[in-house]
Amino acid sequence: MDLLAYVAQVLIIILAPLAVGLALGVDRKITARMQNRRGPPVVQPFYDIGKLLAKRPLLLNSFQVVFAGAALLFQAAALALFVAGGDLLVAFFVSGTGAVCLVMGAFSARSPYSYVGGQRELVAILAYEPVLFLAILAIGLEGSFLVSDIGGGLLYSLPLVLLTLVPVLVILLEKSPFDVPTAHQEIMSGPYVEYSGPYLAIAEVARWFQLAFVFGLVTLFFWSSDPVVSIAGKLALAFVVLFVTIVIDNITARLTRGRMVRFMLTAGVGLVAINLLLLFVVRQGVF
Amino acid sequence: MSVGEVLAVILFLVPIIGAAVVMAVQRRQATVGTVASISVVLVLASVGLLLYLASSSFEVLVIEAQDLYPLGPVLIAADLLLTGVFVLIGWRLRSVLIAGAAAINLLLTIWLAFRTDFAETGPAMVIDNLALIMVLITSIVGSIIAIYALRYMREDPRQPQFFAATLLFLGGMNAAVLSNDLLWLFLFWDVTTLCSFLLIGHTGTEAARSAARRALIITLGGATAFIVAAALALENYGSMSLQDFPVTGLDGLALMPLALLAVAAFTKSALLPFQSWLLGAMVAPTPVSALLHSATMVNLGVYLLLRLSPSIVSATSINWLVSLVGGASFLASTILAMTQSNAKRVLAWSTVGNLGLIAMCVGVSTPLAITAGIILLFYHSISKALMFLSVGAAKEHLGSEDIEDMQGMRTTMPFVSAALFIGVITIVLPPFGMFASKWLISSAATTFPLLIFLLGIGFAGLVVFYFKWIGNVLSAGPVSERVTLRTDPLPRMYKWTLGALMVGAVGLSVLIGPVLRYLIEPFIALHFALPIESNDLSLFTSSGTFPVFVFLLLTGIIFLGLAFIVRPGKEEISKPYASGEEFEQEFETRGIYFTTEATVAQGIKLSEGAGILLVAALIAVPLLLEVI
Amino acid sequence: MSMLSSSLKNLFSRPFTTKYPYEPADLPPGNRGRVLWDMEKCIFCRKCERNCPTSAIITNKDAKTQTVIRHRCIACNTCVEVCPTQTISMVTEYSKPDIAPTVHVFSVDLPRHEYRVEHLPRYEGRPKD
Amino acid sequence: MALEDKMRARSPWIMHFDTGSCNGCDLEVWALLTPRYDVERFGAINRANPKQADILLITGPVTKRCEDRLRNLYEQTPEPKLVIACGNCASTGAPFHNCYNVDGGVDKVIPVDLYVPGCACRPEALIDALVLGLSKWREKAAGTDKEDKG
Amino acid sequence: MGRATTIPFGPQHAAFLEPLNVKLTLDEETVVGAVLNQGYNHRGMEYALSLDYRKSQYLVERVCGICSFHHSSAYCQGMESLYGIEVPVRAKLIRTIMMECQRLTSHLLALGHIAEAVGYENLFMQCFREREHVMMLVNRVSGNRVHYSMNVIGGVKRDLSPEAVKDVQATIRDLRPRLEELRRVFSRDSTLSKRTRGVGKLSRQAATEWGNVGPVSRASGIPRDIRQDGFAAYSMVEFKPVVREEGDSYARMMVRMDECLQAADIIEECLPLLEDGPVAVQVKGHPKGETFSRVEAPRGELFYYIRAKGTLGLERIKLRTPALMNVASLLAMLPGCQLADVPTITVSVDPCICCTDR
Ligand code: SF4
Ligand code: SF4
Ligand code: SF4
Ligand code: SF4
Ligand code: SF4
Ligand code: SF4
Ligand code: SF4
Repeated sequence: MDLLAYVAQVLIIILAPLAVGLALGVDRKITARMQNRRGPPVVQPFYDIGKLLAKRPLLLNSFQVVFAGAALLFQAAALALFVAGGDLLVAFFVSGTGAVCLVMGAFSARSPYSYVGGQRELVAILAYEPVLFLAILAIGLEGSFLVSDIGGGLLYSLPLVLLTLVPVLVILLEKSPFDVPTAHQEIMSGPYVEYSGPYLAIAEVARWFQLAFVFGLVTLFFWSSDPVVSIAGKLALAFVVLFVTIVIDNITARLTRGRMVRFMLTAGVGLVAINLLLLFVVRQGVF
Repeated sequence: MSVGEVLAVILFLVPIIGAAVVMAVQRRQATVGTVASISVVLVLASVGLLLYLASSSFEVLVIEAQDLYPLGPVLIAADLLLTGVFVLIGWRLRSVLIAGAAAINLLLTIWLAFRTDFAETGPAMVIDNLALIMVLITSIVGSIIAIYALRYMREDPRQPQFFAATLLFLGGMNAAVLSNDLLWLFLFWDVTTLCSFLLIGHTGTEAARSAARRALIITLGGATAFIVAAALALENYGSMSLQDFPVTGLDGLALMPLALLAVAAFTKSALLPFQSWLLGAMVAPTPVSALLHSATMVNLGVYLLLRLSPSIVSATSINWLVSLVGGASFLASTILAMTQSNAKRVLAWSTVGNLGLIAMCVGVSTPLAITAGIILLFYHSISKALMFLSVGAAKEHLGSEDIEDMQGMRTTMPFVSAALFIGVITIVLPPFGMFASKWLISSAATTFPLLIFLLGIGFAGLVVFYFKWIGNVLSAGPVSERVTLRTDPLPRMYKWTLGALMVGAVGLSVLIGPVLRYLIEPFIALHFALPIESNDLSLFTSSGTFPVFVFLLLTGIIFLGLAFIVRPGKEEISKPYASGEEFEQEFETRGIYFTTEATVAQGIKLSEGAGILLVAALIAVPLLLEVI
Repeated sequence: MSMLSSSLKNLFSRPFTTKYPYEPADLPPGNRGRVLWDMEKCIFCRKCERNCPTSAIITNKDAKTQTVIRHRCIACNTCVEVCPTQTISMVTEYSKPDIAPTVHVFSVDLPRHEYRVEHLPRYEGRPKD
Repeated sequence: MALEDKMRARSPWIMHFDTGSCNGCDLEVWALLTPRYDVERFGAINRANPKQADILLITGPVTKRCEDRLRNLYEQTPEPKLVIACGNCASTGAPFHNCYNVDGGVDKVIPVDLYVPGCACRPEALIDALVLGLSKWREKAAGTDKEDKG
Repeated sequence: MGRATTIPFGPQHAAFLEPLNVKLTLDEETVVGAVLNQGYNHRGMEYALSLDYRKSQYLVERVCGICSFHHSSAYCQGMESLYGIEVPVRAKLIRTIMMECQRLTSHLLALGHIAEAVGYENLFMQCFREREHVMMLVNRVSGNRVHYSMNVIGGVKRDLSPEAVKDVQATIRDLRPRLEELRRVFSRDSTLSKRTRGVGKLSRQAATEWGNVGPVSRASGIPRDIRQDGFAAYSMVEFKPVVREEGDSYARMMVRMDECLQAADIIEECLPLLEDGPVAVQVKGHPKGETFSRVEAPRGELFYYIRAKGTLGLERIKLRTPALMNVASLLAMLPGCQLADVPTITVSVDPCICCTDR
C-alpha cells in the first residue's frame, strides 16, 4: 500500500508537467480559435520540446545552462514536495528559487535583451510572489501548510484568494496584459532570448513544472471525500481557471511593468486581505 | 573560578587589554601581531566556552559579581568615566543634544550607583545559550573581520587607533552580551557606542565626522532611554537584573522599562525611525561596516529584545507595536534597498530589514517566531560579514562600490563573485540557514495576519534587490579560457577570510539541525515550549516540515554538479543577439531602480514618520494604560 | 468588452483559415500566375524579351526557344500585352518553389505550353571578408 | 531518429528578416501568421529570434548594408536550419537587378535551401515551400546528425 | 547616474517588419536618447528608375509593396503631365478605387501592427483577417495581391468588369460592419487606450516643424490631405480629411481607423460614377521636361519629381516619400518614453523603410 502510494506520487510528479504541456496545447488551440484561426494540434508543445531537444546546442556561456538546469531541478523539487504532501511554504520558496535561477540565467548571458528581460522578470517576481505567498499563507491559515492535511472547504472560505491566483497565472503563463517580462514585441521574449535548442527546452520544461505547482495550488481549492469526484472537480477547476486566463489574454493589450506591479500589489494583495477580513467577520458572527 | 568563568573573562578582558597594547606600541608590526593573536584567543575562548557549556549540557552559567571581585567597582568607575567622556565629546562637538543626553546619563548613573550602594542587584553575568551565540558571533566573525582589516587598512596612517577601537569594540560587545546587571550592560552598551563613534569617524573626512556625530546622537539617545529604563526597572521591579524581569502581570507603568529598553534596542539596531545613523555609517571603511552590521553593534539591539522576549511575550499590550516597528522596518528597508545602486547601501538597508525581521519575531511572541529570530540573527551575521568583506575586496580592485560597476566581475574576480553569490544565496534562497528562519517566520506570522502582508511584499523585494545585484556580477560574455577561482587577483588574506566565511555560511547551514538543537533550543526551552523539532535532516513544526538536507543536497548537486558538467568549449559558442547588429563594443546595461532620488528621500521621510509614530505609541501605551 | 463577445463568437464559429495545402488554393480567375508560350505562334521578334522589366525572358532565335526564369518573372503581364502574335498567355497558377531558381525553356519541339525545366546555378553564400 | 524527424517537421519556428525588400513579400509572410493562412496549423510560430528559429524566411535582395546583419543572424541560428528565400528578389534579386546597392539574391550571402518565386510570393507558395522544406529538412538534419556523431 | 543601457532596436526585431535600427539609450526603462539608423533598405532605386521610364512603371510599384499602387499612380500622373495628356474619367475612377482599396489594406496593416506592438494579439489577428478580405478582393480585381500592375502611362491597363464592380460593392458592404466593429474595439478598449493615449505625443507645432504628413500630421490637428487637391477622381467625390487634435498614438490609430471607413465611403461613392468608356489613352514618343506629381499615399503625401530629356532614360527621378518625414519625427517622440512604448510609438507613425531608404 505504501509502495503503491509512492509509485502514484512519482507518477503524478511526472504526469503533472505533461498535463501542463497539454494544457498549454489546449490553450494555444483555444486562443487560435478565439482569433478565428485553426491553430496547432493540442500536442504542439510536445512537438516543440522534441524539436528543441534535437537541435544542435548553441550557447553564450555555461552559466546559462547551469541556471536553466537549476531552474528545472528546483521547480521539479517544488512540485515533488507539493505532490508528496509536503509543506506548501517550502514548496513555494523552492519554486521561487527556480524562478530566480531563470533570471540569473538571463543575466549571465551578456546580451542587451536578455538583460532587460531579466530585470523585468525580477519585476514580475515582485508582482506575483507576494500574492502567491499570501494565497499560500491564507491556505495555511484556513487549513494547513501541509498539503496532505488541507482537506476541503477552501473554495467556500477563500474564493477571492482563488481569484487572485488568476492574475498570478496570467503572469506565469506569459499572457497579456501581464506578459511584461517576455514581451515579444519589446524585448523579444526577454529572459529566453539567449536560450536556444535543448537549453530552451530545459527552461521551458522548468516553466511547466512551475505552472504545475501553481495549478496544483488551484486544485487544492476543490476537495471531496470521494476520490473520483475530487479529481474530476480539481481538473475542472484548473480548466476553468485556465480558460479564464485565455479569455483575459485575448481581450487585453499588454500593460506596462508599473501597472502590473501596482495592480498585483493593490488588487491582488487587497483581495486576499478582503477575503481574510470577511472570513474573520463571518466567523466572529457565526460563533 | 570555574573554567567557564575564566573563559568568559578572557573573552572581554583580553581584547580590551589588547586595545591598550596596540595604542601603547603604535607600530604596524606590533599591531598585526596583537590583533592576530587576540583573534586566535577570541576564537579559541569562544569555542572553549561552547564546549564547556556543552559539557554541562548547556546549563546556564551564572557568574556572581563577587567572583569577579575587583572588576565590579572598577567597572562602575569606568561607567562614570565613560559617560563623562561623552559629556566632553558633546562639549567638543558643540552638540547640545549629545552633551545633554550624556549629562542625563551621567546623573542617572550616579544616582543608580548610589541607590544600589555600588553593588549589583543580581548576578553580574549570566551565560545562557543566547549569550553564547552572541559571543560566538562576535568573537569568530569579529575576529575574521579584524584580520581582514589588517590588510584592508594597511596603508592607513592611524592604524593603531583603528585597531584599538576594533578590539575594544569586540571586548565591549562580548562583555555586553554576557552582562546581566543593567548597569554593567549599560557600560558596555556605551563602550560599543563610543567605539562605533570612533570607527565611523575614523577617516576624519567631513562626511565621516558628520556621520559619526549622527550615530552618536542617536545611540546616545538610545542609551538615555536605556538608563531611564534601568532606573524605572529598579523602581518597579526592585532589581536591575535582566534575569529578574517579570514575565507575568506586566501592566501600566510597569511596562515602561520594557518599552524604553525596546526603544534603546531600536536605536542600536537602527530600526525605523533610527536607521539614519547606520546608513550614514557607510562612509566608514568597509571593515567597519562589516563590524557594525554583522559582528557587533546592531546585533546588540536585537539581542536585548531577544533577551527580554519572555517579558515582551507576556506584555501583550506592547508586543504588537514591537512587531510592527520590526515589520515596518523590514518592508520599508527592502523597498528602499531596491532603489539603491551603491552596494554598501543595499547591504545597509538589508541589515535594517533583517534586524526588523528579528524584532518582528520577538513582537510576534510565539516560541516559533523567537526561534526564527535567533536563527536569523545567527546566520545573518555570517552572510552579512561575507558580503561586506566581498564588497570591500571588490572595491579595492574596481575602485567602486556601485553594483553597476560590478558587471562582469565573474570573469575578472571569480573568487569575490563566488563569495558574493554564496552570500546572497545563503541570505535569500532555500535551503540555507536564513531561509529556515524565513519559513518559520512565515508560519509564525499567521497568528498575526497583518504582518503577512508586510512579509509577502518584503520577501519578494529581498529577492529583487539581491538578485539584481548578483545578476550584474554574473553577467559576462563568453570567456574563451576557463576562469578559475585561483586566478583572482586577490590578496591571500582576503581569500582566507572570505573563504572561512563562505565555508561557515554554507557549513553551518548544513548543520542547521545541530545548531538548532544545541545552540538555540536550550535558550528557547528555558522560557517556552519547544516549537520545532529536528532530526538533523529535516525541521518539523506543528504545521509543516522542511527537509533541509534533501534540499541542501539538491542545491549542492545542482550548482556544483551542473557547473562541473557544463563547461564551455563543448558547445558552439555564439554571439549575443543584438537584432543582427554587432554589439560587442557598445553594449552597456543598467539595472532597474524603480524610482528617483527625490522619491527615495520622500520614502525615507515617510517611513521615518511611520516609525516615529510607532515608537511614540510604544512609549505612550504604558502611560495610557497607567492613566486608565 | 466588444472584444470579449467577438472572441467568444470566434471560438464557436468556423475558423477563417483555408485548408490549403489539403485543398486546392483558391486562385481567382484572372489571377496573374505565370506566363506560358505557345511556341508555334512565336515569330521571335524579341519584343517580349526587350520589354520585360526584370529581364526574365531570354529569346533564342537560333535554337528557337523561349526561356523564362520563373524566379525573375514578376507576372507583370507586359510580355503578354506586347507580343504581336498573342503567343504568350497568362495562367492563374503561380509558379512553385524549388531548390534552385527555376528556368523554364519553351521550345518548338515541345507540345503547346509544355516546357523543359532547368535550374540556375545556386550560390552557397559568401563568407565574411 | 524517426521520432526526432517527426517532431522537427511539426514544429518549424520561423524568423523573418527583411534585407531590402519592397514589403510585398514581408506582408505575405505576415499573412502566413494570421487567420487566413495560419501556419501555426503546422506548428510554425514567428519567434523573430535567430537563436530559436529553425527556418529563416528572408525577403528582399540583400542590400550591401544588410549583408553583415544577415550573416550574423544566420550564424546565430543553430543547426539544423533552413533558409527560404521568399520572393523573386530574394531568389535572384530580379526586380532590383538594376539597382547598384544590391547584389542579387540571398544566396550570394548565405546558402539558401529553397527559392520561392513570385512578386509578391503568394502565401500559398510559402506554404508549399514550408511543406517542401520540411521534407528537405530531414536530409539536412541527417547530415548534421552524422556530423555530430563523426 | 553613470551607466545607461544601450539597446539596438532592430534591424531585425519582432516589432519591426522592416530593417530599421533605433539605437536606444535607456535610463532604466526610460528612453533618454534615440539614434535613428536608416539605410538598411537602400537599394539605389532612384538610379534604377531613371534607366527606362517604361519599365519603371513596374519598378515604381516595387518601391513599396504596401502602397505600390499609389507609387505607380504618382509616377504615371507625373509622366502624363509631361506628355500633357488627360486620362479618361473611368481610368481616374478606377485608380481612385484601387488607391482606396490599398489604403484599406495599408491602414488595416498599420492598425494590426499597432495592436501587435502593444501585445494585443487577438486584435492584430482580427485586423489582418479583415485586411485579408480586401487582399482577396484586389487579387480578384487586379490579378495580384500586392503589385496590381494596373497603371500605365495614360490610364489603366486592366478594366473593372461589371462583375468586378459588383464584387467590390459586395465586399465593401460586407466589410463595413466589420470595420465598425473594429472601430469599437480600437476606440473603447481600455487596455489598448492605456497603452496608446498620451503616448508619443506630437504637438501641432512639432508636427509642422518635423514636416509630418498624412495620418501622423492629421492626428496632430493639421488638416492636410493631398486628396483635396483632387488628383485622380478625388475631385468627384465628397470627403473631409479626418483630423484629430490629441497628437498621440491613440489619435494616429484612430485617424487610420476612421480613414478606413472613409475609404469604404469613397469607394462606394466612386462605383456609381463609373461610366463605360476607354480606360487609357495611347502615348507617343519620349517625354521631355520636368514635372512633379503628388498623391496622398496611406502614410501621407507622396511626391515625385521627374525630369526627362526626351530619351528612354530619365534625367532625374526623385521621390520624397511620406515615411521619410514621419520616421524622422520619431526623434521628437521617443526621448522620455518608456521602453515598452518604443514599439507602439514607432509603429504608430507607420514606418515604411522600403520607401524611406528606397
Ligand atoms: S513578343 Fe511574342 S512573338 Fe515576339 S518573341 Fe516574344 S513571344 Fe515571340
Ligand atoms: S510577365 Fe512581366 S516579368 Fe514576367 S516575363 Fe512577362 S514581362 Fe517579364
Ligand atoms: S519579390 Fe516583389 S513583392 Fe517580393 S519583395 Fe521583391 S519586389 Fe517586393
Ligand atoms: S541618395 Fe538617392 S540619388 Fe543619391 S545615390 Fe542614393 S538613391 Fe541615388
Ligand atoms: S532626399 Fe536626401 S538622401 Fe534622398 S536623394 Fe535627396 S539628398 Fe539624397
Ligand atoms: S539634403 Fe535635404 S534632407 Fe539632406 S540634409 Fe540637406 S536638407 Fe536635409
Ligand atoms: S510609406 Fe512609402 S513605401 Fe511605405 S507604403 Fe507609403 S509610399 Fe509605400
